[in-house]
Amino acid sequence: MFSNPLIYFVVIPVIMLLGIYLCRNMAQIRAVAVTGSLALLALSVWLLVDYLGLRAAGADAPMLYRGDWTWFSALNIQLSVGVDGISIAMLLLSSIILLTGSFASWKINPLPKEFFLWLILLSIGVFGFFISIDLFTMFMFYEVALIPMYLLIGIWGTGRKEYSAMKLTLMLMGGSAFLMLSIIGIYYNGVPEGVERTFNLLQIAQYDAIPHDWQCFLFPMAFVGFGVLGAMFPFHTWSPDGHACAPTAVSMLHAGVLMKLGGYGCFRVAIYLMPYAANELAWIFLILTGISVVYGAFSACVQTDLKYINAYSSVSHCGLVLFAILMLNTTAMTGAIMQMLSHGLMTALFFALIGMIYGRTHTRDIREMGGLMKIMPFLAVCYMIAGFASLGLPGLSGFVAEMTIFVGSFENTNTLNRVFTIIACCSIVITAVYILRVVGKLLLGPVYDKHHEELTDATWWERTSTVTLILCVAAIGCFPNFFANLIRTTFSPEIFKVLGM
Amino acid sequence: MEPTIPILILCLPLLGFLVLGLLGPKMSHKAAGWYGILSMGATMVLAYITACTYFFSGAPEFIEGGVRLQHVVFNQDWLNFYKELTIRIGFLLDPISALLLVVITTISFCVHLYSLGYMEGEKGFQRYYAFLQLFSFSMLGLVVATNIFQMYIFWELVGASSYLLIGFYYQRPSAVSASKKAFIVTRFADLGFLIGILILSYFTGTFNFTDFTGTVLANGSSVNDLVTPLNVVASFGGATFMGCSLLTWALVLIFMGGMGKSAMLPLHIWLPDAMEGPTPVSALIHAATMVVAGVYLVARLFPLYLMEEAALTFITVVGAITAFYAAVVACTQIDIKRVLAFSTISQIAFMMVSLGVARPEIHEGLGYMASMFHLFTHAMFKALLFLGAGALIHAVHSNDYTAMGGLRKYMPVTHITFLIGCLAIAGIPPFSGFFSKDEILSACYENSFVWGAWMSMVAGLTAFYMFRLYYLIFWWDEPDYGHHKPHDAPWMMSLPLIFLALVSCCCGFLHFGKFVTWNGEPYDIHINWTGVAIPSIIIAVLAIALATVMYRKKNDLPAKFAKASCGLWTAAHNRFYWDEIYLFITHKIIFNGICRPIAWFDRHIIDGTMDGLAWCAQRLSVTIRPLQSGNVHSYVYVYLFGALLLGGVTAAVVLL
Amino acid sequence: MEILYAIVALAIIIFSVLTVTTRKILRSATYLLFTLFAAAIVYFMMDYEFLGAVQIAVYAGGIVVLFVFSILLTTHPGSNSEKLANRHVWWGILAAVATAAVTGWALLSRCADLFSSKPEMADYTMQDLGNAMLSTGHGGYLLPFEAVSVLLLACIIGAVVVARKR
Amino acid sequence: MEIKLLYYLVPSLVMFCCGLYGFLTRKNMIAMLISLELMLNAVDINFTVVNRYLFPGSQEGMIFTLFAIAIAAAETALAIAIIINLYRVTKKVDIDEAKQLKG
Repeated sequence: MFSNPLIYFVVIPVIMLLGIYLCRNMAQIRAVAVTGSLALLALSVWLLVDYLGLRAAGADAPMLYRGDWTWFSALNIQLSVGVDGISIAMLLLSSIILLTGSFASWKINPLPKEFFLWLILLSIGVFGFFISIDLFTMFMFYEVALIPMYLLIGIWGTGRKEYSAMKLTLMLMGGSAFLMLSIIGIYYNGVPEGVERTFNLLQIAQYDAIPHDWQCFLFPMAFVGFGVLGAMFPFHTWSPDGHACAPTAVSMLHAGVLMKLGGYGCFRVAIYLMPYAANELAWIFLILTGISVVYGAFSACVQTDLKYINAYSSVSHCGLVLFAILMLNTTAMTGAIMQMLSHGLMTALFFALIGMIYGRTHTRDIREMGGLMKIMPFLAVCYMIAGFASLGLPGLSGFVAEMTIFVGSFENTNTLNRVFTIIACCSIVITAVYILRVVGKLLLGPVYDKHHEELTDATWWERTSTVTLILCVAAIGCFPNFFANLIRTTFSPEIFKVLGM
Repeated sequence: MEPTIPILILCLPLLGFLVLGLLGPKMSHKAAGWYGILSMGATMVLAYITACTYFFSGAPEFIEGGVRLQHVVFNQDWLNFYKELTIRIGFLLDPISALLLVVITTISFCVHLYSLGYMEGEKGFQRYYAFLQLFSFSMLGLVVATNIFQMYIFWELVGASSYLLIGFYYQRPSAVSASKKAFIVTRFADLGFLIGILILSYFTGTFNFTDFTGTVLANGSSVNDLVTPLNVVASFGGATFMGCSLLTWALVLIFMGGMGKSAMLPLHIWLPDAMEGPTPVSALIHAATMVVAGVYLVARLFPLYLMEEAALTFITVVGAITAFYAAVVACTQIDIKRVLAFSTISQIAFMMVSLGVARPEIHEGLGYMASMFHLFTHAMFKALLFLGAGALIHAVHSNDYTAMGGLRKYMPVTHITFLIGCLAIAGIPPFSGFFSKDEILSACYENSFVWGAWMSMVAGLTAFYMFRLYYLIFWWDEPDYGHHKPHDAPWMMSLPLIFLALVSCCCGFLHFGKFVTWNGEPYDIHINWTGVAIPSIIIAVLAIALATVMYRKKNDLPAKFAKASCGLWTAAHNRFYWDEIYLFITHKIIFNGICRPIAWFDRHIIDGTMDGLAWCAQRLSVTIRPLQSGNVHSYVYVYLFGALLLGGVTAAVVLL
Repeated sequence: MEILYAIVALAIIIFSVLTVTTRKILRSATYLLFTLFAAAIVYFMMDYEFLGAVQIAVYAGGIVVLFVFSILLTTHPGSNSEKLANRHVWWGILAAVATAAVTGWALLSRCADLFSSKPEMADYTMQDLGNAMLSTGHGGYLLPFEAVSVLLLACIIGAVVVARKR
Repeated sequence: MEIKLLYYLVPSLVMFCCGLYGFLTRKNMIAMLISLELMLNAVDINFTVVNRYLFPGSQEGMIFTLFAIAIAAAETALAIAIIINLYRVTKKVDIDEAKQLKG
């Protein structure tokens, strides 16, 4: 079992948990958190390199590094692991954000030890989700990722934290109820007569035995279940409140990684396993996600709380992810994954910066701030870069992702898809409006509050955190083909049946 | 051609941006400035070498049988979508890109040099140079684009660097809002551009310009089967949308991007406000280079536009209206930079009209050549005018002509160079503007008399407002300058002025038709003295004479005239209330009419529904809580009732 | 036998009615004792001697004594239990009659079995019972036996904990 | 006259209904417990009688009754402990006093 490298994505956080449990002071906690996340980052980079090597050497299985270990034989539940390019990209994203999140919560107060314990428990869920290919195990890790969120927001949050934490948890739990239902449905219908039932994604996809009516019933369940986490309209309202109240590192992880679980699940479970229903019912969700793209952007235009602006922009961007997934063609789906990466990085950057600004000014209301460029140039420049990434400036990650999505979506000859593509395109203008509004009000212009003039610029750990994220954003923006090729292999008609329809 | 020099042309400014941006704060002003100037100078030399090689070497990859070819120097895959649809970063060399390379690097170099004096001691000096380098990089990348998506990429980058430079004085709220406006308006236009690209690329299956325009590549092959624009038309298969063919839609939408960048009528409002940036920036970006990107875009796709008369007509109409509108408004502005800004809009509209009226059957596509010619001369004399205005502003510390007057005595160099600029733009021979404008008017008259007459009128207005400005600055009445009399600028500011003035004087004599034509075939310029040139000179002279009468000495003629115009003057002074209309649309309709209701809807309806569900669950639990009263008797009764009911039902089922 | 049956049946009916109708709680416990004795006699008549003995020992000997003690502990001697509200009585009678009706109908619907007579039964010795209690498999009750013993233990501890003086 | 199965069932039914009536009408918890015992006993009688008449070959009914008696004893002991404890707090043994599960 321990010869499989993937298992260490769960083992390392468990060791981190143990280490943090034994820690006595803040310095030790930081050391454990940073070392552990660096180890995870190193592991994911190594995995990426090794994976590319294997692929270059001609490995053509849909998933590599496969491993299965039964843990409940009565229902044939296994801990099955395996990754493809997309999972590796997601693992890389998660470890980067965990690392930067650790830096961002350098001075977390109170109860630092408990905070990191829950944070790392959450990351176990995330990593476990991305490596598993057994539906049940996947679901289990998904729940592991959700629950710590409640405590992290409820205890370390700000503002109406109890309300937000409760709302977030209940809505996501509601989503996972649908999900559970669909997973059970898939389990009972996923194999032909006389074959042992299985939760294994690859086997179910291979059998392709889910009857048509069942697909039409289960697909919406699964899609809505994951869509809630992916902030799909109209199930997105946990996102603004939740993000606004969460502490910095949690916002980063949540918007950066956890919301990606939604998009990832949508294609990996809903579309991958139920191609016929996906083909038939995609239009319903296309309309919803299309609305979410524009709606989130418009809502962000009038918010005054920095975190609310960013939360609504996440609704818009994550809407674009689901939107592109539903286009059901290689290009758009590749774009969706790139958008997931891009949005994960830049929204983490945003939330980190907002946390840093809030830590200094003690307000997040843009009406009460102004001219921060003069006071804290480093943070302001980083914020501007994040803003540019968000509004899709070429050379940063947002542009390549959005363009791939738009070109891919337009490839679809269906009139409805075309119309919604054009509507979604409009979001690039609205995004520019709200980003520049914030930048203009918050960073530029005269200093609003004279007390702010004494504030200091970023400390070294804050610089580390932001620079890492900016470098990643720029890397995707400058060398998109590398990432696109990593992702594209998965979306071939041989693997995704729906693409051939 | 070896790709080394082209790569260096793109990389030097990018490197300059990175070095100045990252290390700038540690550099001294002088070091940063000279680094920027040297980097740009090197780029300029390399661009000259490239252009000269292209035009004069006569190598078979550039010219074949007298026809100039498009040459792809290098083309690197950047992002592959599907099939042939790949974004590449490349370097396309053809007459117009070579021309623009020269123009951009020259003006950029002048501006770099000039800024050393103009921006002296400003806070953020290194940042300024870094942004200039970024802009130069983006603009160069734009003009050498081998495919329409590369163009879009750099188009966006140009917009962003323009945003950064307009908002250079970031603590000034007006600069911040101007930069925001510029970015958002052009972004809106880019939306059209993007959709146009999507439509075009979907049907043709390619992004490459060489495929669209059907020019045969040097090695005799093309990437696709689509070798002529006719095939592009064929690939659309006659698809129509709302009565127009989809190709027309695509082309018009792409032109919309051009309208945004080139400030054509409904989307022109950002350009006057963009004058909030430092004046050299206005000279570089908002007069000479970026704003002609729209013209360049249409010129790049010209063979495709020829396939759709409707799109060309649209361009002509938009251009003609804009030219007239901007000229009228320019007559009434007080801020000298705004006068120049509106004059820029008007001149770019000239180029657009010229492209719009160009047809291959009329004088071998004279309009195309004329447009590019005017682009070239205009870049020179308008940069000259802006830099001159910068020197004036530097001297009197105000943008308004009311603070100036009689300056010819104090600033002779600026006076002479400014006058040359004015003569050039007014179209007085032998200055360069005469030649290019004459070609444009010829092209218009060849197409139809209406356009010709209309544009001649606009040309007259041009001469009038430029000389109005000239007289108001250098003659009119001398205000009280106090102890610090204005004086000429230092040498690094004067040198670019003199250089550009010289270029404006003599570049009209270039045989432009030898270099730039729509299909690469050289063509001889004939000046139609009797039909077009003489009348237009007469119009210009008359306009200048009128300006002389009205503005040479201080008098009350202008005030009377303004009063007599029954509101026209006020309306023009307020730019015909376009800004107010936009403010109404954005604030009242979009902001208050869409965004706020959506935010309200989200907070109250959607969120309210979710909270309502929670409330219902709570109410339900409160309602059914009394059932769990702790009263054993009630439990027993309920239980008994259930049991008996079950028994009763069983009985009924069995009995019946 | 028939006479014995008549006495037992009458005792059961009369004493159970008296148990629930008397207003003095101590009397109620006493009538319960008689009912339980009657039930024990039924077990003897069914040839389940051991069961009858258990009934007398545990119920009559243990539980009723427990009742009496608790009654003495919690009520003042001689006091009547509360007067029952008419409404309650009528609801109770209604429920009882309805139950009797439904159950009676259930009985009658199986009338074929109801009138079967008592068959012969092989003698069931204590040894058989002991074997059944301590064996597993079919006819073995080791698991419930153990479960009950654990339950009893738990009850003892629980009773001690609950009733303990603080 | 032979004693039929029904003859035993009728008294036990009466006993059960009396128990039910008592349980429903009494407020004194001890009286309720007594009624409960009545019902339990009625059921026990049914088990044994039916076992004896219909399935003389097997002893499940009897053993079940045995267990039922044991459990009833345990249950009564616990219930009386609770009642006495409650009495200590409220000085009453009425069921109305015991609506809340805290002292």
